[in-house]
Amino acid sequence: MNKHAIARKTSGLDKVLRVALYTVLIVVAAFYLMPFIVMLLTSLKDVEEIRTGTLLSLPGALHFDSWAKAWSSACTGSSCGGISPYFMNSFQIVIPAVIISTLLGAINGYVISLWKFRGSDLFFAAMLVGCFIPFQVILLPMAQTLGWLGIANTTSGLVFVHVVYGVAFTTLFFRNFYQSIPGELVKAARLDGAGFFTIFYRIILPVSTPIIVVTVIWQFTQIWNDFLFGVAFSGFDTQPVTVALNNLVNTSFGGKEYNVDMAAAIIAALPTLAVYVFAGKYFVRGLTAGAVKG
Amino acid sequence: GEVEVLHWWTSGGEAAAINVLKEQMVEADHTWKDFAVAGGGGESAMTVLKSRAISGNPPSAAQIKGPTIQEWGDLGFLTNLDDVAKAGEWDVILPQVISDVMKYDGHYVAAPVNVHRVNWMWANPEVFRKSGASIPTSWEQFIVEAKKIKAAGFTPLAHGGQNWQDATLFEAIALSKGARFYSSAFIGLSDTALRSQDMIDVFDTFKQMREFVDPGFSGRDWNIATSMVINGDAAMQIMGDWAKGEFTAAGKKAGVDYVCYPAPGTSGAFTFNIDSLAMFKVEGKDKQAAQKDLARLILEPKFQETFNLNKGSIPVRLNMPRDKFDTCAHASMDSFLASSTTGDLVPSMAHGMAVNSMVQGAIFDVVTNFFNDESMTSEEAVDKLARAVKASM
Amino acid sequence: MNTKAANSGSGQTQSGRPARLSLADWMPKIVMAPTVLVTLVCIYGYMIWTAVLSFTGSRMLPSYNFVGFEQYERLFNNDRWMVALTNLGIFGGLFIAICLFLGVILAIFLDQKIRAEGAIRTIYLYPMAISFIVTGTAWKWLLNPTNGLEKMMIDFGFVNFKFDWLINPDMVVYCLVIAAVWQASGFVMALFLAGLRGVDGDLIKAAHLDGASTFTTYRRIILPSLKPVFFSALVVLSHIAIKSFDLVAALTNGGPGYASDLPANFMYTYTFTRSQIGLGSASAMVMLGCVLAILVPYLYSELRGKRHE
Amino acid sequence: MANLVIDNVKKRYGNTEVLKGINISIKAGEFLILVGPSGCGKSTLMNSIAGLEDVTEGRILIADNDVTYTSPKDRDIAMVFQSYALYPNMTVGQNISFGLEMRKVPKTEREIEVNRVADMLQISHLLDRKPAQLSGGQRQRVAMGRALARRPQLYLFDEPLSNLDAKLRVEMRTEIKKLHKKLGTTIVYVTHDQIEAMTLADRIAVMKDGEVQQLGTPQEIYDNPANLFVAGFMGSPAMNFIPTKVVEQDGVPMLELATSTSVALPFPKPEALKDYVGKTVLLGLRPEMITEPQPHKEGQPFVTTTDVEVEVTEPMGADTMILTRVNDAEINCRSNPMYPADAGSIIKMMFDTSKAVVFDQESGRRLDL
Amino acid sequence: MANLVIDNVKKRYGNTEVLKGINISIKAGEFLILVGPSGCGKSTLMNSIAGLEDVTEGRILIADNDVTYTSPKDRDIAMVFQSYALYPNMTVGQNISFGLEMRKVPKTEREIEVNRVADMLQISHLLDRKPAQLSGGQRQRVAMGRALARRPQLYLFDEPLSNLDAKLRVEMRTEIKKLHKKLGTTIVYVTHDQIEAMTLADRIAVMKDGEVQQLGTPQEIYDNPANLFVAGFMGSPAMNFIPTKVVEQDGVPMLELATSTSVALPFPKPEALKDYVGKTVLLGLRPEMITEPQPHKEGQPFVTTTDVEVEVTEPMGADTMILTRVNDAEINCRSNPMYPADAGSIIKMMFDTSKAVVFDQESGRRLDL
Ligand SMILES: Nc1ncnc2c1ncn2[C@@H]1O[C@H](COP(=O)(O)OP(=O)(O)OP(=O)(O)O)[C@@H](O)[C@H]1O
Ligand SMILES: Nc1ncnc2c1ncn2[C@@H]1O[C@H](COP(=O)(O)OP(=O)(O)OP(=O)(O)O)[C@@H](O)[C@H]1O
Ligand SMILES: [Mg+2]
Ligand SMILES: [Mg+2]
Repeated sequence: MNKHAIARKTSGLDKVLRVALYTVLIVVAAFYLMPFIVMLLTSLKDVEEIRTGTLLSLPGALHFDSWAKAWSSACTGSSCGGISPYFMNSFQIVIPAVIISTLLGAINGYVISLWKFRGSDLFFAAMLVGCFIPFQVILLPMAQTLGWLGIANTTSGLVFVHVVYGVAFTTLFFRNFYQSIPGELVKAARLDGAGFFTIFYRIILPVSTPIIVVTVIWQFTQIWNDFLFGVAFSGFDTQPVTVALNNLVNTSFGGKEYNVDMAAAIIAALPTLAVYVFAGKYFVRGLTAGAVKG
Repeated sequence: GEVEVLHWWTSGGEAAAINVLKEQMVEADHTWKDFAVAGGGGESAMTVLKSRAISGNPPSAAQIKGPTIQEWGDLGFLTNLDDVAKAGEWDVILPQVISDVMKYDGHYVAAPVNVHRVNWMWANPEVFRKSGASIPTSWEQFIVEAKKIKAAGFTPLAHGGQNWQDATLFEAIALSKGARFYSSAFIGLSDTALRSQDMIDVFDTFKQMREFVDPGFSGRDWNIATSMVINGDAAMQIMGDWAKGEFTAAGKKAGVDYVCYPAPGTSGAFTFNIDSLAMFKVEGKDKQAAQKDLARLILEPKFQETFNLNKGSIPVRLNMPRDKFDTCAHASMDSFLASSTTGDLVPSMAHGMAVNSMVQGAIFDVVTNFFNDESMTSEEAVDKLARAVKASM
Repeated sequence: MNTKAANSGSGQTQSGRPARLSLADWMPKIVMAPTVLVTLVCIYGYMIWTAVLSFTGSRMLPSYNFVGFEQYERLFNNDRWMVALTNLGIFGGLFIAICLFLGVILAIFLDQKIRAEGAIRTIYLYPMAISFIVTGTAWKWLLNPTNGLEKMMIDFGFVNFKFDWLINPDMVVYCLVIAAVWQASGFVMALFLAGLRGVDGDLIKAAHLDGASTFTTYRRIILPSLKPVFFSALVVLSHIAIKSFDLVAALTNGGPGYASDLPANFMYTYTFTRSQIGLGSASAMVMLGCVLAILVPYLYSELRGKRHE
Repeated sequence: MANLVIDNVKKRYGNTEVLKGINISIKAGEFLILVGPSGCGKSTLMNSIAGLEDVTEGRILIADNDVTYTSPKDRDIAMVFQSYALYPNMTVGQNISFGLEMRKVPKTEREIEVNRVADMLQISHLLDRKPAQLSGGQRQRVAMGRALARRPQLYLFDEPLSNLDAKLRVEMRTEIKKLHKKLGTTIVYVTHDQIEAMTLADRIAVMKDGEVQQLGTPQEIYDNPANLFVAGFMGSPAMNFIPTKVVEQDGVPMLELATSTSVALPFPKPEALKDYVGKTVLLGLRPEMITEPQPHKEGQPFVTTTDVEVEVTEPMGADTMILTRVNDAEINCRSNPMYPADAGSIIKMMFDTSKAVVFDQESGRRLDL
Repeated sequence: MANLVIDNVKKRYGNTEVLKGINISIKAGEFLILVGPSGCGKSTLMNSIAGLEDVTEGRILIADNDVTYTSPKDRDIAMVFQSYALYPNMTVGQNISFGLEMRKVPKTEREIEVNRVADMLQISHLLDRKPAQLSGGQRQRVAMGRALARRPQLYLFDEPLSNLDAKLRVEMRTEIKKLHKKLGTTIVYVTHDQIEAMTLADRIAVMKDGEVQQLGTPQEIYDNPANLFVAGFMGSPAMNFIPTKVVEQDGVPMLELATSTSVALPFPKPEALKDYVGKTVLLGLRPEMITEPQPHKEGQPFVTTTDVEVEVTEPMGADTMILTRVNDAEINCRSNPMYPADAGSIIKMMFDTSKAVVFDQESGRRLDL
């Protein structure tokens, strides 16, 4: 379905504008790419080249051994398995946490915008305020809480923490998206005999794709890249990949292997990147268009 | 039983060293749970430790050093190692400066791992030759030589603008005013010492160093600074003996490609930085046994040797065979013994051995801000320092 | 009759009604309950706890020796804190403004039926993917005057090119802005893009007929209907701004001196590194207070306005 | 099939009172039509019956149960929304079958039902489309289909045919009528189409500003409007209101008409005018009561023929409207298209006052009830 | 004010051809009404004229300029959307003034204009509301107001009055007519309301399945439908189609009617029936041409009175529809409500064939053109 003003036979001005548009987009893309290119180039150089060359100089030969090392043999502490073993930990934390927090957010957003009850708006505001509590201050009380709950230093504990501090954002995203859904849709469905969850599942979720994409991107990134909670609440065998990455990068002494660092960073980011590429496809145009008058 | 060890020895060499310990533990039928958290000189690790402690689940051992051990002891988290110490005769094999740090309330609660000398100066003789300068032995001379080096187009002083590096440089300059001054200022925290003319002089000299660093120093990691010396871009670096690892990793030979000298004006003195593993109270006989074994193994010569060879530091045990160590390490060992008798052996303020973290932080703030603020005078700085120290006591 | 309920607007449930409510009527409340519970405990509970600690002399671990407002006094006598607060003002303001601007513009540009939209979108978004633990290093290199951009430009022949913000205490905070914008603007773009994709096509047609140019259509019709998205973006950005901890740690570690310190770093450093939990808590409370002072009025107007629509 | 009682229902949005105490009660199986000017609260009332809006005050009873606080889905109501409210993510077929699915109707039955409804509404070829791909009238029919697929206790239709062409509308009307006959379900129906109102309704409720003005059978409403508003609202073209002076002739109050000549019209209930002799009242006369002279009516009791001047003519197909001016009021007359009536000419017209009504000029109160 | 030429415009959505080559040309200042069954492509055509949908083929000229590829905002068109498309974030007042603002009309003038339009549409009290707070009819009037505030070259109205009550609709219709008279702007208008079509249009285009069936003045379309579809589509109730055998009486072809008795109806153009003698044709007769016997028509050339059996009666206010059966076809007759006609009884009805039309039974082709 095309929404905007129609592909016209392009006039001269249009063409110029179009070229300008692409130019801007590409220049901006270059800005965004630059650090990545530096990282990529660095990861492909050997240590000597990094020492002597400049940032953007091309590597003399492509050295993929730093990637291999980062993946499977770099040492952090007494274990020298690279960052690969930590991947599993991260997935075990991220996947349930993203799913749970997204779901909770969707449902909360659904309630707050389409099933308002007295106090729901107030609660939403309270929740938002909560977003601004610096995470550093909750480390200690949370540690204690987790201890009480008996999930200190476990994957479940981390999932719990991420859900707790992610749900305000997911709720925010969904609530604001659902604001634009006409209330009549819910009314119609209620008359059709659909209950709370059925309406959510059958009517609301199917039009939520773009915001689900955004939320998943946000949550996945936040949780995957989280270091603070990961380090503070994990056990020795549940550390997420960021902690491993941090250990790799922050060597306190001995030659810094930037190529390995950069390779590790890129590898650690691959799942997130994959989510972006994959989820990006679902930014679909105008799902609700034309369904409702007014 | 099992031991969980929280530490921030994460780089390749350190990891190899830790592995020795791990293997020995495994041989003794224990399980080794390795909890490594690098970053910020252990900041993250400390955070983790607190979180673990508060959730009632502390690790068996954690890398804690200096006065912090006392703080944890105050809170009652540490376990008593006296029986291990007795069996291993720690009182005998450890110099008293070290064993004092390891004790809380007269009981051993931590096992020391190594001793670093902080007041080292690393130099690239090639650069000195090219610029016709000679190695300085006092800060006055340093300034003269540095100007020559700068004129020759080199960076005289390789430095990284991080607060602890600033403080390392600063404390080296302060030490040149004598160990007594150093002690009363940074251990005794005496207001008179902090406000003395000597301190103003120290700040003056410190500020002059600003001219001899390159413009890109800000936020630079210390090992990058070291590589500037290695590459012949810079002439000198004031840094602890861990810098040696960088030279070694780059395939350089001590005395040939690089030379190590005490920081100017501090040749007789020794600022030490001791790494140690403090032992926490844990539940379960197995775990406690493993913990004791760990303490015992740390002091064994085998571990001491491997670990210190890797880290560039010197063993905490006296009378270790020294043939595997290089000349700089030998110099360090000699100086350690000598200074311990003269009272020139002082704890490093920059590395948290002298004061607790609050005071250390306060000093860091003043020092680093002074170094980066062109308009601040030494008098102002001294005043600030004295006030900041007072405020954080 | 209960007049309060009467004025409570177009709520669709029968809150505050006499009995005979079925399970279904309770459903909205039931599903919200877990969130309410954790919010109360893990946010407000801890917040109160922190507030309590800020009145104690807690050092390494929490203790309850109350010292009144002493910690706050110390806080405001602390140069470093004042620098951190000022930095937050500059950094937060610029960062939010630039991100919003860039995010909106890029989203609109991407909405013009761009070929390769997917690729470009991913490029804009990817900085979010990479942890600052490492990109901080890359940025540090890029912004470093001796081997970064400045050197590159000089190598290209722009001999007088100077870019030494990273080591200039007055400018370093702008380096933070650059890097933070780089990381977060893509996500703002994604937020807006999602919003744009939900706008009713007929509206745009109507605006075109009314004579609005594409630009005006966006400005007057589409973007205003994305007000909730602005709101989300703003909350997310302020959240990032006041919590830019990793960024500072990786890029400048507060330096030169402590010129680029932000309150989050201050708080962390004092609470954990320097074992002054009392002071750290006080700084956290002040931070929260500042944010709320700005945010609450906005929140209020935003949520109030929605009532009858 | 259920009766419906709306008992003093009020609804406020903020400060605006949209429903001001509505009382309507409908027998089981009755077909009620709601009419009233735009914005008078019809949709709000429908929403309240369905439970989609809270009522501020009052009670609603369906099948003798108080459902004021019952959730919509338990009221067993099907509704066609004025704004359609189609589920944008579902195809037409899914939109229609959704309600059945929710009521746990098995799949095969659902399909049969969807096809039946789609056939009836002539949208079978659209079953796989999404709402966004439909024309306005098609969307409206889908909305209709969604309701018709179910067999609720009560149907609510909010202007369900407004976007359909006349022909289709007649067909749909017939279908609805058939359906109502067959199922006997109670129906509340909003329409602006007078023919729809007249042909479908058992009773009509005329609303204005959140109040019911009159509730009665179509014929009652048409012939016996309760007040000026109802009289003026129902009927298209609207009833003519002519300010006329009441004069007494032979002791009988008559209504004076001044066109080119002056003439007194007789009135079926002269006693109602007694108090108004010498004063001016509003005479209500529907356009079809002012026609070209029709020989077969000639001589009947309340028929008067007089001359009027044609101002404008409006051919409307079956009839032609003639605009003229009587007692200084503009009035519409309905004449045969063949009747010669050029603008400006003076023609004879026949006034039939047998069904005339009179109102108080100020209050709009009907005088002859 | 501008003329409009639609030249062989085609529009496809995927495989469905929605417009199949539309050719319409309108003089400057003309008022064209589009009618046609739901889904026949009216809105699509409007969108194409406005430039909101690309046409697949063909050209559109406004004021003699080819605007096929001109952007909508440069076409100087104002449109009322069937779906309203109100800006949800703006108040009613802002919605109306937006178009003016875009044309750089100064603020004070805008305000005057908004007030004028709002008065005319009776929505002055709603100017500060958001669209979501309006009733259906109010929204529609805002949509209307948005278009009327401007003075474009061309107005496009897509069922602009469908949600208004009859009374308001008449008023609005009058306003539109006045406006058109005053400004003379060219107007294209979609409606399903026959009275609207008949009273407003200069010409009517009847569409079906994406094709124009007939384009002509209202009277032409009503009296002289080009084919069976048009005849059946226009008029409400619809024209009766009676299959009748052509019989020859005295060498003149007549149309045979079998009710209770059999009778032959005369036809104005008997020569058109010549080829059909003995065959069956479809006789088209509007309901108003089958009435109770009217004395004044008695004896006119094409009037025939005969007996029919009443099946159903439908009172519609001004008239009563009588359903009866002739030649086995159900037909509607229009009678005076007073005429006694009980279901089942046999009554006399008068057939007036002076305006009758005949069609070929298979092709639907009009025979007497
Ligand atoms: N996006 C689309 N994809 C496919 N078919 C479409 C699409 N939009 C409209 N149609 C079809 O095109 C035809 C014409 O639609 P249009 O809206 O022009 O009808 P209309 O004449 O305005 O009808 P109505 O009187 O019901 O509004 C309809 O049959 C409709 O189903
Ligand atoms: N959310 C709201 N806030 C304030 N007023 C409202 C709201 N919704 C509706 N109204 C007002 O309530 C009145 C009744 O609205 P309602 O939709 O019931 O009218 P309606 O009789 O259905 O009219 P229409 O025939 O135009 O659809 C209208 O005047 C409308 O402006
Ligand atoms: Mg309505
Ligand atoms: Mg349409």
